[in-house]
Amino acid sequence: MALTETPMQAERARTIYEKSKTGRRAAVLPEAEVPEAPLEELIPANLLRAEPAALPEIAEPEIVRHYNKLSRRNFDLDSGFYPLGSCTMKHNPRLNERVAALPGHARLHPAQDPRRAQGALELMWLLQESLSEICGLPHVSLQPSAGSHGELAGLLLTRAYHADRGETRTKVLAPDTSHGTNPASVTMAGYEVVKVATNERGGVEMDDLRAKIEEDPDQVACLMLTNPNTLGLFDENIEEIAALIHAAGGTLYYDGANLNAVMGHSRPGDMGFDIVHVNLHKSFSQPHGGGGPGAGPIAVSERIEPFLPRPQVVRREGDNGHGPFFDLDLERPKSIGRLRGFQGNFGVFVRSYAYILSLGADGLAEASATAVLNANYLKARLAAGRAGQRLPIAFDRHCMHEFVLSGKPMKKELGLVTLDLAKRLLDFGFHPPTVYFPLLVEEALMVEPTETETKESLDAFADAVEQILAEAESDPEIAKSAPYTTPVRRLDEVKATRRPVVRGEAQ
Amino acid sequence: MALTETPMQAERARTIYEKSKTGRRAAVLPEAEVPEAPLEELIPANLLRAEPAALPEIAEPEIVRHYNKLSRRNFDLDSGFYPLGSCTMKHNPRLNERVAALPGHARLHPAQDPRRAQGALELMWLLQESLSEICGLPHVSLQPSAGSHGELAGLLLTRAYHADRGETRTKVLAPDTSHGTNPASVTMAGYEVVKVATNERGGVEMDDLRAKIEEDPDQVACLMLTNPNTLGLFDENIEEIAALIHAAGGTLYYDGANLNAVMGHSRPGDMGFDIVHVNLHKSFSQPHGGGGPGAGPIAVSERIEPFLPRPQVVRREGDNGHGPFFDLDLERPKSIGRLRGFQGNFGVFVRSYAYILSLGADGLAEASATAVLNANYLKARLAAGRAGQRLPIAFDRHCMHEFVLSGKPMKKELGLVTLDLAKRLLDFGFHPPTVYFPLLVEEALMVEPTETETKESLDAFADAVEQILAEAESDPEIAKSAPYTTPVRRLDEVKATRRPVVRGEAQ
Amino acid sequence: MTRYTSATPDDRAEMLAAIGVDSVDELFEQIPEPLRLGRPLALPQGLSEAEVYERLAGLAERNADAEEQVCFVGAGMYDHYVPAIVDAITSRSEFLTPYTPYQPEISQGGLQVMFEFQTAMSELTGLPVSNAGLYEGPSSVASAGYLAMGATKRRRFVVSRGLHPHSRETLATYAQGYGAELVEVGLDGGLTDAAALAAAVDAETAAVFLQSPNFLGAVEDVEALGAAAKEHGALLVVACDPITLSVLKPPGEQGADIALGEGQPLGNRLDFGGPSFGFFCATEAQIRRMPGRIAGETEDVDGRRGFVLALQTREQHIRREKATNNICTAQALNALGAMVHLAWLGRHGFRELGELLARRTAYARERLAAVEGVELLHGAPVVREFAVALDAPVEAVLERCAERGIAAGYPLGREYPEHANGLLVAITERRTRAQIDALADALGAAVAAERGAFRSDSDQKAPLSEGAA
Amino acid sequence: MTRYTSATPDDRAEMLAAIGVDSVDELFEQIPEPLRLGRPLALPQGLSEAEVYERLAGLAERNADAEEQVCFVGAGMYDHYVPAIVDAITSRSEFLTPYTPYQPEISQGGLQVMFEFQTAMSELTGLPVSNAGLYEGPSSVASAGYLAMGATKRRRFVVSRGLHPHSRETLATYAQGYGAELVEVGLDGGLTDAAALAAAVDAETAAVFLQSPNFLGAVEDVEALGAAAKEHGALLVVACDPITLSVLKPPGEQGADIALGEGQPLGNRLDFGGPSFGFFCATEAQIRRMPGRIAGETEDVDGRRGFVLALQTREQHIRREKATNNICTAQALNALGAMVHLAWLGRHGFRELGELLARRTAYARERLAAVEGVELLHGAPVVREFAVALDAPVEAVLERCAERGIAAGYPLGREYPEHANGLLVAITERRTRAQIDALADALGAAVAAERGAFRSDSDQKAPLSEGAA
Ligand SMILES: Cc1ncc(COP(=O)(O)O)c(C=O)c1O
Ligand SMILES: Cc1ncc(COP(=O)(O)O)c(C=O)c1O
Repeated sequence: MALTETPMQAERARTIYEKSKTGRRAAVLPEAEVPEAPLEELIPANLLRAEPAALPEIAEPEIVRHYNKLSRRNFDLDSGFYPLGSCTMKHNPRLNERVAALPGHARLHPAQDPRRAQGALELMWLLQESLSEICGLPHVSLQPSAGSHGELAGLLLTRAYHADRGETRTKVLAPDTSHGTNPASVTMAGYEVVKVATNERGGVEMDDLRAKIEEDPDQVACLMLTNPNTLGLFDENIEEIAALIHAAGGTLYYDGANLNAVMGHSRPGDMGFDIVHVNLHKSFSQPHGGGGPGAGPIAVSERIEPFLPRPQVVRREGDNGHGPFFDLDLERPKSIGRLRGFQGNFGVFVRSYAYILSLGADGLAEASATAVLNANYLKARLAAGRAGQRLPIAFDRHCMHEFVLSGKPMKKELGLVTLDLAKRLLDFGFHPPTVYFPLLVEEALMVEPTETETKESLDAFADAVEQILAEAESDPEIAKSAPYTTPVRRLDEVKATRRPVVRGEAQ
Repeated sequence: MALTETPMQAERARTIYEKSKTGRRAAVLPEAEVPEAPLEELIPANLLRAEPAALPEIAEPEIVRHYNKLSRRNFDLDSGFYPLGSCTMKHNPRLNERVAALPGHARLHPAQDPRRAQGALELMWLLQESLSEICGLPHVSLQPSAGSHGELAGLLLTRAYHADRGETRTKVLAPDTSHGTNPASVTMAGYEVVKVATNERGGVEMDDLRAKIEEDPDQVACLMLTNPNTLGLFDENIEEIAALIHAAGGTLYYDGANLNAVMGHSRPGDMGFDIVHVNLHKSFSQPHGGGGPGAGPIAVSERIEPFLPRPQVVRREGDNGHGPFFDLDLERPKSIGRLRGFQGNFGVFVRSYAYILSLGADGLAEASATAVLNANYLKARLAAGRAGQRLPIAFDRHCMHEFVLSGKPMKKELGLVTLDLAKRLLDFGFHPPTVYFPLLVEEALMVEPTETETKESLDAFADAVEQILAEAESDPEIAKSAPYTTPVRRLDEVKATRRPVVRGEAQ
Repeated sequence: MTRYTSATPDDRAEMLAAIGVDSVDELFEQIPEPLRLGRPLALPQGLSEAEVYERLAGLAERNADAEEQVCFVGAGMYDHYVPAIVDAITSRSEFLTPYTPYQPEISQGGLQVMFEFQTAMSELTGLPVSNAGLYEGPSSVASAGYLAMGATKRRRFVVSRGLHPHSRETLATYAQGYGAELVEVGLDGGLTDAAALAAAVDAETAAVFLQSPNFLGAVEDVEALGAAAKEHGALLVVACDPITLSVLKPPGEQGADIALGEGQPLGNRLDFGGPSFGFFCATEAQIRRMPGRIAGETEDVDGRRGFVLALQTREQHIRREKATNNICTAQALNALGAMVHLAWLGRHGFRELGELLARRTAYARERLAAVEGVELLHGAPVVREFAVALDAPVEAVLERCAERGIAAGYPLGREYPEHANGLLVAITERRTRAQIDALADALGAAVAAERGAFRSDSDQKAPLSEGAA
Repeated sequence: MTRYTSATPDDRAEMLAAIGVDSVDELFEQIPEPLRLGRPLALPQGLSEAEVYERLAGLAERNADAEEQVCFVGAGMYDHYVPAIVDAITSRSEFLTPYTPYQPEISQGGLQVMFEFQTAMSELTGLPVSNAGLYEGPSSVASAGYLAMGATKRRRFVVSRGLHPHSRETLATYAQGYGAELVEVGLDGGLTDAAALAAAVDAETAAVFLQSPNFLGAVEDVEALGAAAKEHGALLVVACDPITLSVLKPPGEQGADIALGEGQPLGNRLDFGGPSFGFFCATEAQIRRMPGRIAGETEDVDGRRGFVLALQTREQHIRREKATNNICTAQALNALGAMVHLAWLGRHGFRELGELLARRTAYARERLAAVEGVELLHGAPVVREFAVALDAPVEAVLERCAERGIAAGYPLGREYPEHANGLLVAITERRTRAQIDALADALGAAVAAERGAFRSDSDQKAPLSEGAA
């Protein structure tokens, strides 16, 4: 054992199964209180499991230790700066966790009669109204479970909309900067993706767009855009783009992953979008949970509304002196139908609604303004140092809430790829930016600081990048072998895919 | 920066004040809703503060980060084995936290009318009854806030008891192995401490005890004992000791810090003790909180009962068909009075009562049995290795729930003091045992594994001690300069006391 | 600077200077002027934390939750006791706040949890490959459809009417997109009609979808029903309630190619329906067609064991339009809750739980069947949920029970018009014998009262006694 | 192996073999046979987690808490809003479960929190030295008495009747032990009688104990009252409500030698009275006589800044019978809650909170004074609590208000018989104007009803109208 190997590095990872020992247990169950018939008398033996499922046998103290220790092998938002581009790693208010945990929310059965779930339905309705105002579109469905689910919903809505008009369209346009979920959703929704090029200002290449539309306007079902896009740039031609798509009869879909740039400043509905998804786990502070849960509500224009998923939360005016009644509308004859069970990720709605109540109109606008300020400042700070040469900005203009650097010169001049820089940042206590996305930018490094970071954090990050580049000028091996201080060091990802081991031994 | 210096080591500790920046804030307060008169119109200016108190100015995300990062600079029970002798670092069930947080407990005002706090008073009464049965003494007051507070209460009760009989006694006997709070409480209660020697079996030296009593039996107010004592040994002469003290007219006080050894196996009341304190934060699983909160209820015999602190929770039989009524008895004419505000550390009572309900009669007995088994096993494991020679057991017989080793040979033969061993254990990911207590044992190392540890943890600890001793045989400097991997390394404690800096800069 | 932000006026000034602009507004000038909102959002101003709490607590109070009512409602989500350690662990920031583990060196905690979860779900279902979780149950069914189409190049699904109505409807929704046809096979005596199923499966069938226990609580003979799928080379997809896998034969041992389901009963609260998670297990043959994240084991440069996201070449961020699914953000935290719950239950506790449920359910079923005006809707074997038919309008009976503090069950009529008077009753370990007895009493009283009401009101209401099995 | 333990039969066998005994019973043989219990404890058998939860939740339901009632009760503990981050931070195992930080290298988190807490309390009280916290308020007062005796070698305490009754009683309890005499000085117009105080202090006086705001809510002129103490070389001990230090002059600037108090209003829930913490600050002169833990700054061998327990030579574990206090386990977690709350409030928020309270309290006081049958008990300045006198029996009025969901205040009669009809009303930021108005209405209605009841029942009840100020 090297003196400096930390206890965490020294301890070989063991699964909870590997800590199991026959005869141990945590749970104690209540007494049956009823006749204890052999199971075979209740269920035919051929349908029964022969052996108890192999689950760990372990007492509660060791379960807690196991997961607490695992938790310390994670970097998280509360560990430090987490400028993961496109992910909007903003502060997660604990107030939201508190209100989501109230038994009136947390122990409410989803099939509760609406008369006994008025609080929950009103909350959903209020959230719908708020998102409608923020997006500038009149109708909202909260049902989709994440952004990608919203995208699928949007494409199914597009299909239903066209079908209702007797049209069948086959193509969905998306820029080459689009997020992977966009083309994946397109295929899943039964469409074909048509890639649109990016112009020298980082926006949609209008000629290419026109060309792609003109190829066969009747086949254009939809254009999916992120705006600001994944380069962090607002597409200045958005009005013209909308006009072109609408003229062709397509819908315009807004991937709301970047909504955090424009809340209270500009609204997708006003830009001409027909369908918008909102990632509540990005702009509206639902914690990311290490990969979910999230929610991806969609806001739509009037013409799309008839097709919204079932059920829809509605507010019915109360008659003779009664207050309004909130209900689940299950009819909706033109609806595309359900996208999932019950009403959606309600717990996420509680958190996001609490967030909107906390910030209010001004707070939301200020959040976006500060996100944009922080991003531009960090961009300027980096540009002023070594990164200006080694890691230049991909499209050099003011960005919105994030920006993309290219590690191409760094690779060429120092032999360091973007991944090396990312790994070395770990030793400095930072989460690296998103790497190698968008695909358009060579050796991309996508930086999104969010509004909840301090100037000090931005400065410290810029200083770390500076230091790593300086260090690499004298000894590039340091970064190439980084990280050194993490619980494990660089991992063999290829092996994990070539010969996948995707489950462990169960005792 | 050395490549292996962890981010935590590299980051200089900064207080939250040092992260403050003028103009930042977290809290937003509600609107006043009432006339906003200048403060001077409400309170005379000479009684007002001139400047706002210098508190940090910092936004919520950074507060959360600050304390989350600080938390990671703590080792805790869920980080690993924590065999801190005399402290009973047993598992803290999270169920107890859950029930303590129920609004009916957590937001109950202490001055609530007993008619509207029946649940809380019944819970306290049930806990009193449970502790009474466990201690073998008929009456319980939950009021003391910790063990030391219970000790003080016990001594004040002793004083009141004697005063009631027209006696004034001045001396309290305590063995030289006693915990520091015992003599400190004695002085605070206005008595003088008389130290009693320890015999070769680790118990009270009977001749010395007799001599100390016979010196002036009328002055003997009390004997304070821990049983099993701080050597982890049960005093086999306890019946005779009790007889001697009672014959002299003194009370016998039981320091219940070690109750975890005997729950359901032996009861202080049956041993002859008059007054017992129970550390709910030891035997009854209240988390230690980094130094509290705890609670130190006392159980007493009939003759001590009239003097118990005010208020006392009582159960009054309901008349004409009503159920029982639980009340706070404020009268108690012979009571020593209050020891604190309101009714005691109620939140702690909830947790401990939940613990007692969870384990039940058998569970408590089994907890003690396993604590004793674990301690004896670890003792045997250590004795079988290098520790057998270098760190021999101080009194070589079966122990109860803990045992004390002496580092005297280790110091002599390897030049390693107990502190060095303790610090080197940190690099292995263990919390060290209690060091240099009890004072009687040279270079003492006091090990209490508790019942909630696995055999694997005990083995790993024994292996680590073995490895450290082996390593020291070849290079004692390694341990002497340990630890290496902790957020800070060995700290200068002398400086902190010589030139105390006990507060930081506030902006 | 308002809530959760830190930029003071001084900070702002310094930052603007570094950027080289005079105001933040300048940065927003890239947005064409007509598209700038130019007014505040029509939303209220922000509230203090205490006010937000009161507001939300006020809404929560207007819901009748399972802390307040005795809850016999199931239908896919169940009022199990979630052990306190689940909350303690899932609320740790280190699990709560990170993103999907794209940087494995600092995400070993989350990755190892995924690996453990996969192991556990694989054990439960008896299938070798599990992913790290999908959104929830019904959309997992739809994802299985997408997989089956990719695997078989066929476009026809044969679906049991015992599959959760939400799953059937979700599958139909997705099918509009990826273009598949659904054929439904009815139930008979509470169980999938085997003959009809066999007749419906053909060489164009991509997959057969079963659920066991099915929506009416009945345990299906998956192996027997699945034979038709095997015969025609269709995939056998089995939806299941993970809690019942404590006692039931794992689908993997009954010929299932895919076993999936709603994960809520494992360590997740009801939350009015979400967030929870879907689990998704399959045979080795499908490993490169799986949807969602999968953690895999590997080593670091020093030979330390570690975990990474494996088989990413299936996923949208690498494969884009050729991805096996579009999912990105899933439900990692919910899967963690499940894993902690399963570890807490452990090998024996999990089994005992299943046995407890089966016994209490048998008791409840017998107890309710003995009530005047209540009959069993089917007699098929059940584990933890069963269906009865009432001799009175269900909604009215439910209302009467609710007035006694009991949520008596899930009314079947809307989704199964053939069981207009059907009621689905679910049991968890929280439902004591005394509560079951109280349910029987409440149901009996309510049915009797409604029959009385019906008699005195018979020209206005429809007859009630059709359809009991 | 039952709850929370791990030793399996195999483990046991191996362990017993290593120890060299045949059974665990053998290890218990060191307990003389007659002292072994030999029967199970007369306690129920253990329950499952869900059952314990139900049991405790059932008890909790029988309490009327401040979530259910609108709470105007104070008297030392207040229904403030505890921000969610306090729970999030204090529930982290790393703060929740460790022992007192005896190993500083792995306890820097807890130690730095103590250091920050000391800094904050020092700022609030205007005194340079703070400890890391004591049990709670009243016992801190008693500890100040012990300190004062040690510092002055005198044994006489002069105590204002404005000091919390619990503090006075606790001081008296402790004084029986360490042998001190208490002299009480009365109130006049809600404030400590300055002349009586001056007369009571003499050369034998170890300390003068004041509270500001005092128990009746009145802000004392500490500086003026303290002159007598200074004159005779007695220590001036001032108890205070930390929240009011947001607007009131710090005791340290008013001549206090010791400022202390109940910490609950800072980041701690009501918890039916505990656990909370006591704070304790003093002048430099008393630093080596302080009770409790004190964290101090230092460096590690590499020059890194760090924190340790300083001045341990005061403490019981080092100094034993010569220790300055007997305290060991204190209330570290509660002090952490306070520190997080204070950081959250911050310099400006804390001030604003005080102003908000003063204004709402002024409004409430005026509003109540305008109610028929309600008079102010005193007219002295107040911050967040004030006293009124009712023209009706207080207990009956409180009962009527409780029936309307309002806990109207703390009845003074038991502890201040001279104010048999007195009621103490407390305001926090949670008490809205609407709630204050509702209180005024409820009080008005209750007093009116009781007067009616009294008139029709006058031969059985005592007259009511004495004692209003
Ligand atoms: C630009 C963009 N679009 C879509 C998505 C997909 O959103 P989700 O993860 O919620 O499915 C993401 C998330 O990473 C994104 O960054
Ligand atoms: C033997 C012994 N007695 C008394 C005490 C004091 O208990 P407390 O810390 O609860 O005041 C302790 C605590 O460390 C102890 O170990």
